[in-house]
Amino acid sequence: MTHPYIPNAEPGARASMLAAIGAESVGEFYADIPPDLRLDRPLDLPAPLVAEHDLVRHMRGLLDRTTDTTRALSFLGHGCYPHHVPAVCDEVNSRSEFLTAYAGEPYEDHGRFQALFEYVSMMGELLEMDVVNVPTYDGFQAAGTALRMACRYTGRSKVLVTSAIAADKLSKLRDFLAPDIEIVLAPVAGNGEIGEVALDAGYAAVYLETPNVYGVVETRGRELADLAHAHGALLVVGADPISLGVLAPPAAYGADIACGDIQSLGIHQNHGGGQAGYIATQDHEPLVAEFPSRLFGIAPTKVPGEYGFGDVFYDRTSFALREEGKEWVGTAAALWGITAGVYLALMGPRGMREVGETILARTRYAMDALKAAGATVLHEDAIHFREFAVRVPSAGALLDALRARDIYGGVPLDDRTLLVCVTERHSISDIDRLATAVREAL
Amino acid sequence: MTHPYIPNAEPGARASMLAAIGAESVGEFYADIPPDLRLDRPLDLPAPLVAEHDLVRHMRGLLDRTTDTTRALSFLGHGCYPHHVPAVCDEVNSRSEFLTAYAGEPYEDHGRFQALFEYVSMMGELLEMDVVNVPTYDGFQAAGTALRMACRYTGRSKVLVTSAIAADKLSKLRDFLAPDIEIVLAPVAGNGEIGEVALDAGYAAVYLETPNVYGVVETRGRELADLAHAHGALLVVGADPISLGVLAPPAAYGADIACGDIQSLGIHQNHGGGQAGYIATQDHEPLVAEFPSRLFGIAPTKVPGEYGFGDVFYDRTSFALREEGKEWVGTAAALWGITAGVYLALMGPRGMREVGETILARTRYAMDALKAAGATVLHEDAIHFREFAVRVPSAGALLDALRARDIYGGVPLDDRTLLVCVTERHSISDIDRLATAVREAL
Amino acid sequence: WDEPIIFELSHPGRRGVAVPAPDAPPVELPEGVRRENPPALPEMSQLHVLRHYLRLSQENLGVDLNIDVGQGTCTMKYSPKVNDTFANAVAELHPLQHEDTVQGVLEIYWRLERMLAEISGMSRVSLQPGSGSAAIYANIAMIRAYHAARGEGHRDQVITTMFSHPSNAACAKTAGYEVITLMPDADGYPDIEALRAAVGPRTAALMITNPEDTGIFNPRIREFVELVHGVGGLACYDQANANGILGITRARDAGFDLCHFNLHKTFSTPHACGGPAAGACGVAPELEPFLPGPVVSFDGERYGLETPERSVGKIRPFLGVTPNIVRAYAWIMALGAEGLREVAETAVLNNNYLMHQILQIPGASAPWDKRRVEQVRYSWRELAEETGVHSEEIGVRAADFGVHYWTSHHPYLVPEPFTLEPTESYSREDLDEYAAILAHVAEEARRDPEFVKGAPYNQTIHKIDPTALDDPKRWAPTWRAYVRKHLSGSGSEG
Amino acid sequence: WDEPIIFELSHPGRRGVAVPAPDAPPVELPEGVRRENPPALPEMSQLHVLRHYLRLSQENLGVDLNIDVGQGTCTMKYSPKVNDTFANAVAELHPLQHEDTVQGVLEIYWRLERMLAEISGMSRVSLQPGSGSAAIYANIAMIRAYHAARGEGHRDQVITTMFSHPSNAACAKTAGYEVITLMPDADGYPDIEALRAAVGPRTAALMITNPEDTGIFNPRIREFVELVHGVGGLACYDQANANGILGITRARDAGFDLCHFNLHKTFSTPHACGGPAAGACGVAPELEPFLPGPVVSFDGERYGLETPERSVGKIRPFLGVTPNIVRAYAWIMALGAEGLREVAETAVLNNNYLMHQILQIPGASAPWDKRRVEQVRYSWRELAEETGVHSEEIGVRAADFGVHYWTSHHPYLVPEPFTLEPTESYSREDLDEYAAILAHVAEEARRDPEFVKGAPYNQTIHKIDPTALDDPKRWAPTWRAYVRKHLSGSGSEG
Repeated sequence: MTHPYIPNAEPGARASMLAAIGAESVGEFYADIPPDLRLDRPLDLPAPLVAEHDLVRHMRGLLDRTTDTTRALSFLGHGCYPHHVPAVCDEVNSRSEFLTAYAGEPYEDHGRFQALFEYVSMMGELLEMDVVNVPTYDGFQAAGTALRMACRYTGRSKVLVTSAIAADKLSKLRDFLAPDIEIVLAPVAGNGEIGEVALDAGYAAVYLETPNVYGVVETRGRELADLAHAHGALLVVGADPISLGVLAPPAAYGADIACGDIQSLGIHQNHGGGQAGYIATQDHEPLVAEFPSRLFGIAPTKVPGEYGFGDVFYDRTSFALREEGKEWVGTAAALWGITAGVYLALMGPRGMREVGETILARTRYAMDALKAAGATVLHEDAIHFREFAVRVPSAGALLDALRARDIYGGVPLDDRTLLVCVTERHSISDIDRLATAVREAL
Repeated sequence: MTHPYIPNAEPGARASMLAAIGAESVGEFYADIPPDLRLDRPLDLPAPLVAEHDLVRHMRGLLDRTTDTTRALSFLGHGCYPHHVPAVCDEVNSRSEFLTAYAGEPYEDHGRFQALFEYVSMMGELLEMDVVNVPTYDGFQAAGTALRMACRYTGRSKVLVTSAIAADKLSKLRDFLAPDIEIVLAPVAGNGEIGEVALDAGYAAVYLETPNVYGVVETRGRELADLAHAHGALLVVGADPISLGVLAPPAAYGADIACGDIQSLGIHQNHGGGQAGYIATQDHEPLVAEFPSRLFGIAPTKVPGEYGFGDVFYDRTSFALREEGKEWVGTAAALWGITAGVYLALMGPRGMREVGETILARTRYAMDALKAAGATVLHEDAIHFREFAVRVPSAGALLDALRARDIYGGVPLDDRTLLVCVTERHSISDIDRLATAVREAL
Repeated sequence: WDEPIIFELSHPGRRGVAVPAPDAPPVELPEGVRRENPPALPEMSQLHVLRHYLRLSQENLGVDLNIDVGQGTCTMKYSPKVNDTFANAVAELHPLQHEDTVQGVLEIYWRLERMLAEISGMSRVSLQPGSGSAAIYANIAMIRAYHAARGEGHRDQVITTMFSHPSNAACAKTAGYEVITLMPDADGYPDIEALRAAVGPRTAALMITNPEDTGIFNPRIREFVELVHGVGGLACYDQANANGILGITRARDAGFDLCHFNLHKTFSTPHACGGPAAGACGVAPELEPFLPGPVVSFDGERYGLETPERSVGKIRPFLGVTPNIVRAYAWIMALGAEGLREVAETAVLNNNYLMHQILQIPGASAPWDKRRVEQVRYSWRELAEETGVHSEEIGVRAADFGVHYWTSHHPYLVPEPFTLEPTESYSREDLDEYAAILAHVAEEARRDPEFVKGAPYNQTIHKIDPTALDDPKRWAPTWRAYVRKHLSGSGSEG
Repeated sequence: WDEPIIFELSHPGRRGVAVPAPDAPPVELPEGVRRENPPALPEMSQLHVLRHYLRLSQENLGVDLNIDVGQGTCTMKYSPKVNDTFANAVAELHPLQHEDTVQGVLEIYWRLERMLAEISGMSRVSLQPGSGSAAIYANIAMIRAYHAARGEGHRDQVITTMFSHPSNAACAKTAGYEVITLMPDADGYPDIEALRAAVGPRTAALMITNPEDTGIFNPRIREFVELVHGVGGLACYDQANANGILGITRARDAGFDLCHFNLHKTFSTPHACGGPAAGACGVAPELEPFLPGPVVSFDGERYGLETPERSVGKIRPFLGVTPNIVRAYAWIMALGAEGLREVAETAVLNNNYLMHQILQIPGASAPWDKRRVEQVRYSWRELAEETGVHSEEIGVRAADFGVHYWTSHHPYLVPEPFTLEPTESYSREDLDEYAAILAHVAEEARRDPEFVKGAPYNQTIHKIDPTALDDPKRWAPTWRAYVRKHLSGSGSEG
């Protein structure tokens, strides 16, 4: 039987093509593979499910053995967030034309270029910065690259990194910066913000996040920018764009590079497969030169008034220069960039402000509710956006008890600390349900 | 707040448009509605869920209170069938361009015309008939119209209808043919096929179905065609197209009109919303003239070799002639026609034969299994396609017991008779599971 | 794309999807029952089927793609994408599942019924019909059953108006009625004197739209209803054009006994190339026993199904077009009472604004100097007289600019008609762009009529020769007919 | 469509989606923390956002729409639609859910890992990397950790070849290595003498593709591996070009210590305009302790997560790009061992058939007279010399006919290159059509070179002036930069 995915496996087509080429068998084309490298048996794989229905049954059997966050009440965040995804976002990113395209030219893939240009442009408005990359893999990669950019730009090899950062992200930074860049950790103050820091002329950058790993909004951005600049270093800020309808963008307090993950902008949690990273700077040529990612720009065509798009300053990249380019560039997360653009266009300035207000208010409500339920809320006086940490006798025991009530209560940061995430998807009654369950379980 | 669905509700737009028209308020445009007809209060409707997420939560709350046929093992058929729907069918019919289009001209909606022309053409191949309508509502309507066509064509007003037909369908036929056409019911023979029939010159048509309501394949088609023709009547056959890869098409044994429902061709059960009707004849002008539905045909354009499409013989329709047209035509089920076309193109001749063979074999297997489990299988010696009836002590009690095991065991035809449906979606182990449960429950 | 007919893409031996193997003993079929020749369906791999249809989809417009104000009477509006996700959630429900397993869907039916009852003022609503025309037919079936139940089966006439949808006339005829059609009077209203002359003991019902397809609201509608009631007839309201009057005026308040809505028009379910759609029949208490069955019942705790006592039976299989019921319900829930009124007012504002723009185009007119509610039937009479270019030709040329329009139903009482209904979904800029395109084409017609007549220039195909479509010797309603008549050389008719 | 930039469609006050109201007391933010000026995002209704992006989508190609054999090295193949439905089923899973609640997904990871281990001959596989380049980076990170763990941190050189993907060089450089690049010898193979000269005590690893992007399989690959092993280095196989050798030959059988696959190439996950993608790193036993964490474990009953002892840490957040893991798994399950071999053989047959057709076009050549596996880097050198038309220009003109191609990575060692990889998804007719289009354009180039250089003619836009994109004074990587530099009149650089 000819497989539905392989038209020319049909024996007649195969024979006629061989005849046209003048070959006896497909084996001839493999003549360069030495016999001792040939696999002399079929691969040992499960029997195929060629009938689509059989495959569907098999996959459904596997996928049904999961309980997702629409079937439980989830307060899990810590880098992947349950925001509402407007249906139009899914509609656009599931269009065959976008989903199955790759790397065409600005002509036949005009739509991709325009959609990505619009994405970076809307991010630019949100960030108040003029240069934003076509998405890199994720916020981890974005932070690593932002710090490498700062080092290349300043010619220095030491960075000060907030310790109010996810352990996994720090692991990635350590690996990624390992060969030549030293990471110095800045302490966390009692209020949950970055603590006192001391710089010297060896530092390329200060890196902080807001909201940070504890959901705390940093309030000393301007001070840290001034401090960094006074030492010839850059301020690099990791910021979640969904907060920027209400929180000041890093550029407003002097950050030189902003970076982060855009998963919160209209992209499902996808079991962690929805991450995509942004990096942004002002339009300062020497800093722009350090971007490894592709940058899309608008350009005139030979018809007056018509816009086209293309790569800005392509010769920075490893596509152009191999190891002489900046880091590397490959297939990263462009479709999520298009999706985030759709999200920002749907939300507009009002939607972004409102979602921020709602999250701020509900986060505070949840902190109060869990405190009343008997948990110890950490950094209670700080401003929290979307996340906060609570101290409990046993994080594992509490989570198990909550899970028995179909509640995913939070991400354990350690044996006694739980990170709780609240978004615009969580109604007041959802939060009350959590608080009640926590009270009962503690 | 401006509603996301109503751009010009934005007060600025509204004011500027009123100014452009020279009107003071929207109220002016309603001046023709007399005051005593005006509703003097707001409609009493539930508070709106303007935020998309709030709507999603509300709808999910309702829709979660259902248990569909992927979460239970369903043997329900009786006019709506659980066949496998290839993913490509859903992909095509969810394309915005098809889903939201309506009734454009053959130029800007060339794709719709071509897709529907291809659908009727593929149905024509399956049916071995030259004329197939753009889908009408459902198989009920198709049968009603087919019989009206036969009456108009012959100038007679009496039809012989098999009583091996679903009660609801007969109810529809009675209502639809009521004013001027007499329905005479033909008996069912002991083997489940249509019984002995006697005709006279008053009959416009003999109507039979294959497989019929009991899943029995009629084997005397040729004989009945000859009989009908001998009395100047037409043979009208209701046939499910999914059977026609293995069963002879009605035209092959002399049927004049074929009709039925195409839901089985790549369309989900949709809680009964996936029905669509086909009617087919040979290319015999006087009979073609009796179609009320639109017929799409291929036509040359002013560029040699180029195809276009358009309405064939439009002046038959009520769109053209109001009450002087044939019955009526309106918005029916075109998208399901396109979908069925995709299905037929995916399946091809081999797929249609194979799905038929698989259904035949599994139906027989299920009959044997249920017999072994203690049920009395009706019409056991007949050829069954997809459905068969069993006699049990209490259909209701058995169904309740099966439902407690997450099995939807069948459709009760009466207190003691259950109609069981088996398709290519039911594996042998599914059938064994049913048989085991039946044995335990009986 | 220059996409071939799908049969031309076939290659023997290929396939697009595989089928589960029987894994049970095969069944022997007797001669004459087994199909002899395999059907000549295309044989294609999956990607090639997909590509073909994706290309065809790109050769189609749709509300989502163009400024779709030109399909007047059709109420082309935005069908929210989120509602499609709800519709997809019922894809795998079987209509005959036990009621206990579909409580959520039954509740949606129940709640939507109550909403539409409130919007129309009627007491009960059937959501079974598959479209507006099917709902019209259902209403007529109920009218027939009602009169029959009262021993008044002799009433054999249905009165309708020329600017009501043709299905009112055609359904009445199909149901066995003689049809009397009221023509418009000099003011564009259905002629009330003609109605006075028509009503009598044979009158079964009046089937009327208001506003009619001209967009003109008939202020004497209650008089029409009373005239029919006066002779024992029923009054049935075709509310296909309800979009401009939601929350403003209600069918029952004007005395109607029955009405219907098109859920795919007013209530936003997608038009789907012409269905599946959905209709809703609202009735006054005296007609409740005749509703198509089943209807949803609610005992305060549990939803169930029941068939009214003297039900006309089935209009279509099962309960209704559930995916569209779900969509319509979600749409109303997203808007509420205030939102529906904003829909109506904005649709009317958009229509009057567009009319203001269109009437500035030389050669365009809107017959009868009346106010319009949610649509307008315009005329290119002047332009056609001046240039010889017909309305249809202008519409085809407009398609070259990415928009289109529909002329109107036959007969063309308004000469050289085109019917625009901008609904609430379009922005001012959309309306300006649309009017500008028509103004441009009208100008082209004046400058170079033959050029406009030769359109389209910018579409997948060029101007069609329609003569073959009405000639039995040449028409080809299927590819096999085409092959037989035009490619095989025999040319004989089957 | 002539679709404006989205900012031009904005109208103050409109919105595309509404947000749940806070319904809890608002939070006060201190000055400097609260945003002062609202971001200048577009304000549009939902339909208008949708319409804009649908129109843009129609201005894009994709595997599903065109004969996408022109993106050589990218393995453009059919990504089955049914697999998207499986991917969508994990949309609402959170990556840090308790293992008990995601057993089905962990099982898919586990099973896919075992399959890829069998396909490559390696012992364990990490599915964490987000793409092929990220997998290359992960492999280098493991190599670095491996040598460090053995006290051989002094090894600071990585050897690669010019026809391997640039990420091999760039990732090695990023990881701190000196990069040595082997050039092709006269036969088109990487120069083994150069390798001999390069290896030594500083050699950390060889990073090599085979077949290289030329489509030529290096028959001495085992010798390459052995040379590197001989000096204590590791051999790492970039299997981006595995599509033609599935089930034919395996990485481990040639002695490699590490390898990676691009799941979005060989294993059919969609390219998504350039990601999200997925990569898989396979390793031999001695490298298992260094795998990125976590990996999935299985105790015979339950699936869990564990981090290898000396793990290099995270390559990306969480476990991996799960939607693509699910797709790749489903794709292999639909094919099985026999199917994968058919994929390979058909891809190779298609490639050799297409090469046969292309080489009949005057002016086209395939440098080095060698057999090709699954792709070919061709050259228009002759045609360019004759006509002055460059390969890029021919590719742009081909787009006017609905297809396109990619030239190759820099540097253009093959002059005027174009790289075609027809994969198993395309039919003979597709290949014939593609070759016919190139033949036609080549003929055009001969007849009227300026015409071809002026292309495109049939696309949304016309030929771009690229100079503005490399000039810091004029480049505009965002709309705000464009407004500032080109529309506001100030023209100053920020």
